[in-house]
Amino acid sequence: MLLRSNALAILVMLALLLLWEAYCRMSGVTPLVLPAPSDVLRSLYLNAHEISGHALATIGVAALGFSMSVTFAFLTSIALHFTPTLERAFIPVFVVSQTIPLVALAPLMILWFGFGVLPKMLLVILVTFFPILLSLLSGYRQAPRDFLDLMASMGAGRLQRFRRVTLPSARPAFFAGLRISATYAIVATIFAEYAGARSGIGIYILQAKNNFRADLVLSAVVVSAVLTLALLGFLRLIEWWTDPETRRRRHAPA
Amino acid sequence: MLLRSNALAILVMLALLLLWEAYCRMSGVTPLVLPAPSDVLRSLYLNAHEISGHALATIGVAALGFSMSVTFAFLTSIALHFTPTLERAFIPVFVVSQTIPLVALAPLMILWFGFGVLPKMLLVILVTFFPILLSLLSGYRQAPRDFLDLMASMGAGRLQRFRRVTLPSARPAFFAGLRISATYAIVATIFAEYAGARSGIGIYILQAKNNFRADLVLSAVVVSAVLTLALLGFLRLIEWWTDPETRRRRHAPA
Amino acid sequence: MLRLEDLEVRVADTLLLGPISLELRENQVTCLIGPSGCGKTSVIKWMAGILPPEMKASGTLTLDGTPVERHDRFLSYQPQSDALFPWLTIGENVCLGLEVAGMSRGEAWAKAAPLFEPFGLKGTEHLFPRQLSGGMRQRAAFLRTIVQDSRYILLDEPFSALDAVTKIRMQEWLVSRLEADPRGVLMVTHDLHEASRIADRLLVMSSRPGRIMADLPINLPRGQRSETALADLREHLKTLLLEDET
Amino acid sequence: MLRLEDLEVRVADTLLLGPISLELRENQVTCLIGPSGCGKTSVIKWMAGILPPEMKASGTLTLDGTPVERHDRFLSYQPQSDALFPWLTIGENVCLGLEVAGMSRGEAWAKAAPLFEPFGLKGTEHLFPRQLSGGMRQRAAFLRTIVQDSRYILLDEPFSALDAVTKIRMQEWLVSRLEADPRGVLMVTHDLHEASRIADRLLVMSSRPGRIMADLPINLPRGQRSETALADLREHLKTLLLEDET
Amino acid sequence: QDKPEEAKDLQKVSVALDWMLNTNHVGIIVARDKGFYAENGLDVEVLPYSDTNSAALLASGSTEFGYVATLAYLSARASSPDLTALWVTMQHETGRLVYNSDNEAIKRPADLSGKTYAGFGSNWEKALISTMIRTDGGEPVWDTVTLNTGAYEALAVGRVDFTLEVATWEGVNGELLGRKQSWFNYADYGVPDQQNGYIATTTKMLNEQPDTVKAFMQATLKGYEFAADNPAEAAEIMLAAGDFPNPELVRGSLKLISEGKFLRDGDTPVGKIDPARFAGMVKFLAENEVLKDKDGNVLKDPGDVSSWYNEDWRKE
Ligand SMILES: Nc1ncnc2c1ncn2[C@@H]1O[C@H](COP(=O)(O)OP(=O)(O)OP(=O)(O)O)[C@@H](O)[C@H]1O
Ligand SMILES: Nc1ncnc2c1ncn2[C@@H]1O[C@H](COP(=O)(O)OP(=O)(O)OP(=O)(O)O)[C@@H](O)[C@H]1O
Ligand SMILES: [Mg+2]
Ligand SMILES: [Mg+2]
Repeated sequence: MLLRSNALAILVMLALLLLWEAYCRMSGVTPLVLPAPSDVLRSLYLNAHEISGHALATIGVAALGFSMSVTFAFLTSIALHFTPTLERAFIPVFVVSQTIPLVALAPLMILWFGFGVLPKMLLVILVTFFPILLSLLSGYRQAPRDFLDLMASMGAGRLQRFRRVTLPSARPAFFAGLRISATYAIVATIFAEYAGARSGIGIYILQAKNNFRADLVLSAVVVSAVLTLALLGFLRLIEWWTDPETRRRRHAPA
Repeated sequence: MLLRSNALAILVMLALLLLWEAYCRMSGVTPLVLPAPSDVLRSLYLNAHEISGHALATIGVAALGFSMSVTFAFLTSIALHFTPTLERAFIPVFVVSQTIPLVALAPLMILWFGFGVLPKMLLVILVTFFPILLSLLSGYRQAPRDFLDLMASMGAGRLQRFRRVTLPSARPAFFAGLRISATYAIVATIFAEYAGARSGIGIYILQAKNNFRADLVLSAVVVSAVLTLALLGFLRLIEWWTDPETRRRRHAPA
Repeated sequence: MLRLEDLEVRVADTLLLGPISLELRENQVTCLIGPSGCGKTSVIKWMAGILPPEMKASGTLTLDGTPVERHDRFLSYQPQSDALFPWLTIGENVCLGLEVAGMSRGEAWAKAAPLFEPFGLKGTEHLFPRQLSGGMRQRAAFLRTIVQDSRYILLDEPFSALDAVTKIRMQEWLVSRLEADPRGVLMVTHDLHEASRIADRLLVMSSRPGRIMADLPINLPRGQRSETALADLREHLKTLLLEDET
Repeated sequence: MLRLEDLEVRVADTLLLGPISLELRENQVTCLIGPSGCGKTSVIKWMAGILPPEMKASGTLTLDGTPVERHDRFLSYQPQSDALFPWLTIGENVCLGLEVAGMSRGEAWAKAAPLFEPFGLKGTEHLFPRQLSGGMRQRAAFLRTIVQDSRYILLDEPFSALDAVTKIRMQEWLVSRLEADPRGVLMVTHDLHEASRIADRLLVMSSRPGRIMADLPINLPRGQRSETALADLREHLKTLLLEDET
Repeated sequence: QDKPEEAKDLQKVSVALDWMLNTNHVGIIVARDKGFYAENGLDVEVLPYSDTNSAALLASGSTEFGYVATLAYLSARASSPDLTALWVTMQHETGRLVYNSDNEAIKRPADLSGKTYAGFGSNWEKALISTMIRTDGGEPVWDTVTLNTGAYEALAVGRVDFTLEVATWEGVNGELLGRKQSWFNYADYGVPDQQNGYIATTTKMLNEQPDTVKAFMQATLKGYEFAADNPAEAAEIMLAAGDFPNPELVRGSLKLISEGKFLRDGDTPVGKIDPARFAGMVKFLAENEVLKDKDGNVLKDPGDVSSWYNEDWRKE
């Protein structure tokens, strides 16, 4: 199904790859500058074992950072939702935080927080936290006034109203924000690794580059794209799985 | 007005800066590792002339790249809007393009396209194009069916319907997407410069880092934030200025 | 008997409505009718205890002579939309009020289940709201209101989103439901045809600031309310409403 | 005279409505009434030439005996919402149809300007739609339709979004406007009270697949259409509509 | 890698590197993997490469020892007395200025005037290149494009005219790829000859734990001596220690380091800092206004620099 709905897009991408391959063969450009897709795939295959080790490290950091980010965004969103003053005080601060160039920050983070997982996680959080937070807050605002009124008229308190109305209303917006953030989670992790790490796709890219292997750099790019798409697919699955209708279909007696 | 509505946020930021300053003074941490805000400000002042030269270069590239990006996004959005097949074929390609780690791509881009403005512009476009395109397409979809029907019943063709209904309907979504993209335009430029350039904030950061001047790195961060906020403010101004109601108020006889 | 006395609602010193006094009798349907913006919804929200904080109200509410503390104990409110939560099944939606009041899901379901049949909702228990027609949704919303066993029920334009034919059907259905299980009802509407078909008593509000400008009992049994029999009353209402707003 | 013959509309082999034949006379108001989903909007959209492509229609439309090519030349369509563009002033909205038909802004304005007074819209020319009340918006939408000088006008539930009091006012206003400037009107509604108050002729559609199940002329002059005078007709319509949908 | 049984008794210290793991670091890796550190009671962690300067990492206290590039060390020491050098790896300058052999326009440094240079964003490059051009009689003006490691590909495809390289790494790579490149040595054109690649520690560490410093440095010395004497074996140890997508580069590099007498030159002890060349380099940098003091002002007169390094660990 996924394949069918994207068949056209896959064709386009194949066409682009073919063009690229053709260009490399015709122009005779050195693979040091522009390796052909076939070179990249071959290198990917030959170095699969090594790359997958690095990929695992990246997945670990990205998963940790991203889930921390989601957790923080969720907690923050609740705090800001219940105290509009906080929202007015902090949203601009978060906006400003998005204007900081990571290239400047990443080396300093290593200096401040060492070589462990912490600085990398912080960078992933810095990149992914704000879009999730914003989408949660805008999701909360989509809770219909009438639904809240109805709950209040039944004698429900703030917390119950939040849990039973505001939160479910924010579901679609939340997942939309999650998807946007997830697109950048892997890339941010790679970037953070690039600034300093023992292993990970970022380190692999750096090694490949310092050893003058453009083909391996591009192999790592392919892996990064695959990881991101996998993460997006995984989120789709969670979204589908936690959908009230899916849940009901699983449990319903009929 | 801008000041008043953000007064709380400004207070919070000042408080954070004060905390940081206090920490630096109390802990006696070396400015090599963590310069105090006052150090940063002083360095910014002392090096204002040099930094502003670099800032100008960055502004130039960012402005060029961003306006190209907006132009391309607009043209692409029209093409995709009028041919849904193209949309199905290309949107996934653009999604995949967002999963490419810039750290890997940037040095290669410099290699492929030289160290002129071109590779930097391409990177800025890569980062900012897709959010604008998506917001335009979703904006187009917000054109009310009834409005389009009405135009059709009056005998308006596809182009006229697009110009008079679809385009104005997409205005709010377009500006929302523009703001998101603009947040990343300056950062992306700096990143691109970092990979290779003659001058620009990115180069300044690199130099400051290589010369062990954390204070100058952070000065550059401040400049980058200010530039981004200025760009956002500028977009707000354009949005206000092109608002039909503002325009009418200017021209209306009454 | 539920008495509301001297209700006044203001926003930032502008009087939106009042002073209004009215009383609801048990087992009687009162319709509150008036032009748009006169404050019908505000009256009903105040009674349900959910007036938004920016609207300042003064007035008293007494139940059989004693002032009221917790509205949710004896009043059920049904908002202008059907307000069925799209992420819950009809069954879960119907049990909502009972669960909020503290029942377990099992208890709530035991209480609600037998009512699906008489409400014509048999078989919809596991469906989601979007799978129901407008009329069925309205019945489900009403079931959710009724199942809470409140003595008084506040309905805000329950049928205004329905098309004319479904509306007529639902009006007849509501009347028969209330005959089977009588409650004290305050129903807001701006449709004079609807009000005259359903009400035991009609309260007509003036345009903003809303006051009650007529209190008309309708003694005709509902079975006999043909278009012809109601024609005079409607003409009178029309005159009242059209005259007021100039 | 505009004749529609043997219209049938299908979506993927399901018959949505038809076969339907009907005719509109010049200077006469025809109301098309029927339950929700019976296909009223589809009939009107087909006549306006804007049926969505997934709906396949067969049928002919003839104007005074000759088949019709360009609908926009003699038909004006007003959608179910008022469809005033929020980014244009009322003045610009009203000129829209004229500009689309090829007039310059100046010409269009010269033609539209004198009509603001009789439509009760004087002073709103430079306002935006959101600054107008519901009734005024509806009048502006109607002005935009009328100014195109089409011989036939198609109105899709023009008053369904208005509250009851405003609705009655607007119905009276529409009747008086059409008396001053008569056109052939086909108005869709599902409100039988509204239809009986406005129409010269009533077409009643059955539920899906919609067919015309009654064609009722109303000969009573509009000035004499009191609730009492219309009561019998309404009772009849109600019976027709309620019986159909079972 | 494989730690001895009594690992828990070992003192943990770490060493930060100046760049991706490469053959400059060979002695440290050999000492670690052949157990020299463990013999001296140390469990040494080689910190992964980071974009963060190793001098800054030292100053921040993130690590006990740092392998610091020459310029990085001298610049950091000029602005902060917290660091002290213990060792210098390369007895001769490994850096050189390269250009493509087929570039007809370049015959001598004076020809570099007006050409395009692929740079790395440090202050010293300017001092270096202008000195070379001026000494050769040219006018020191050129166009700088800061490219970082992209510089070598840019040179290879002719997008820039010249850049700086490390003979024992990029130079070897160029040769492996059969690139036709020529070079000028800095010292031939007015730049004082220098040693390359310091190992430094914090002054505090040196004062408080001289024994640890001694243990670490003596094992390190043993590692480098081994590498100098057994380049082929050292290459295999390096290859086993890290991911090197291009093993020939490592082998070739170590071969060159050995053959070029970069580590062991005559009877000079391996890693010995030469006071004269050290002072000469500082003077050169100060004159060219490369160094800044702790307030960010240009350091014109560094004064006596003998306290900038300390080789007491060599004493028995
Ligand atoms: N938050 C608010 N602030 C200021 N004015 C308000 C607010 N909410 C409602 N109003 C005004 O209060 C008046 C009464 O509103 P209310 O919703 O009670 O009227 P209504 O009779 O229910 O109208 P409708 O028939 O349109 O539902 C209206 O004129 C409205 O404009
Ligand atoms: N694009 C479509 N595809 C399939 N069915 C459609 C589509 N559009 C409308 N329909 C169906 O066609 C029928 C007629 O729709 P139409 O809008 O003409 O009804 P209507 O009488 O105007 O209803 P209402 O009173 O609700 O406006 C409906 O049953 C509707 O569900
Ligand atoms: Mg209301
Ligand atoms: Mg319709």
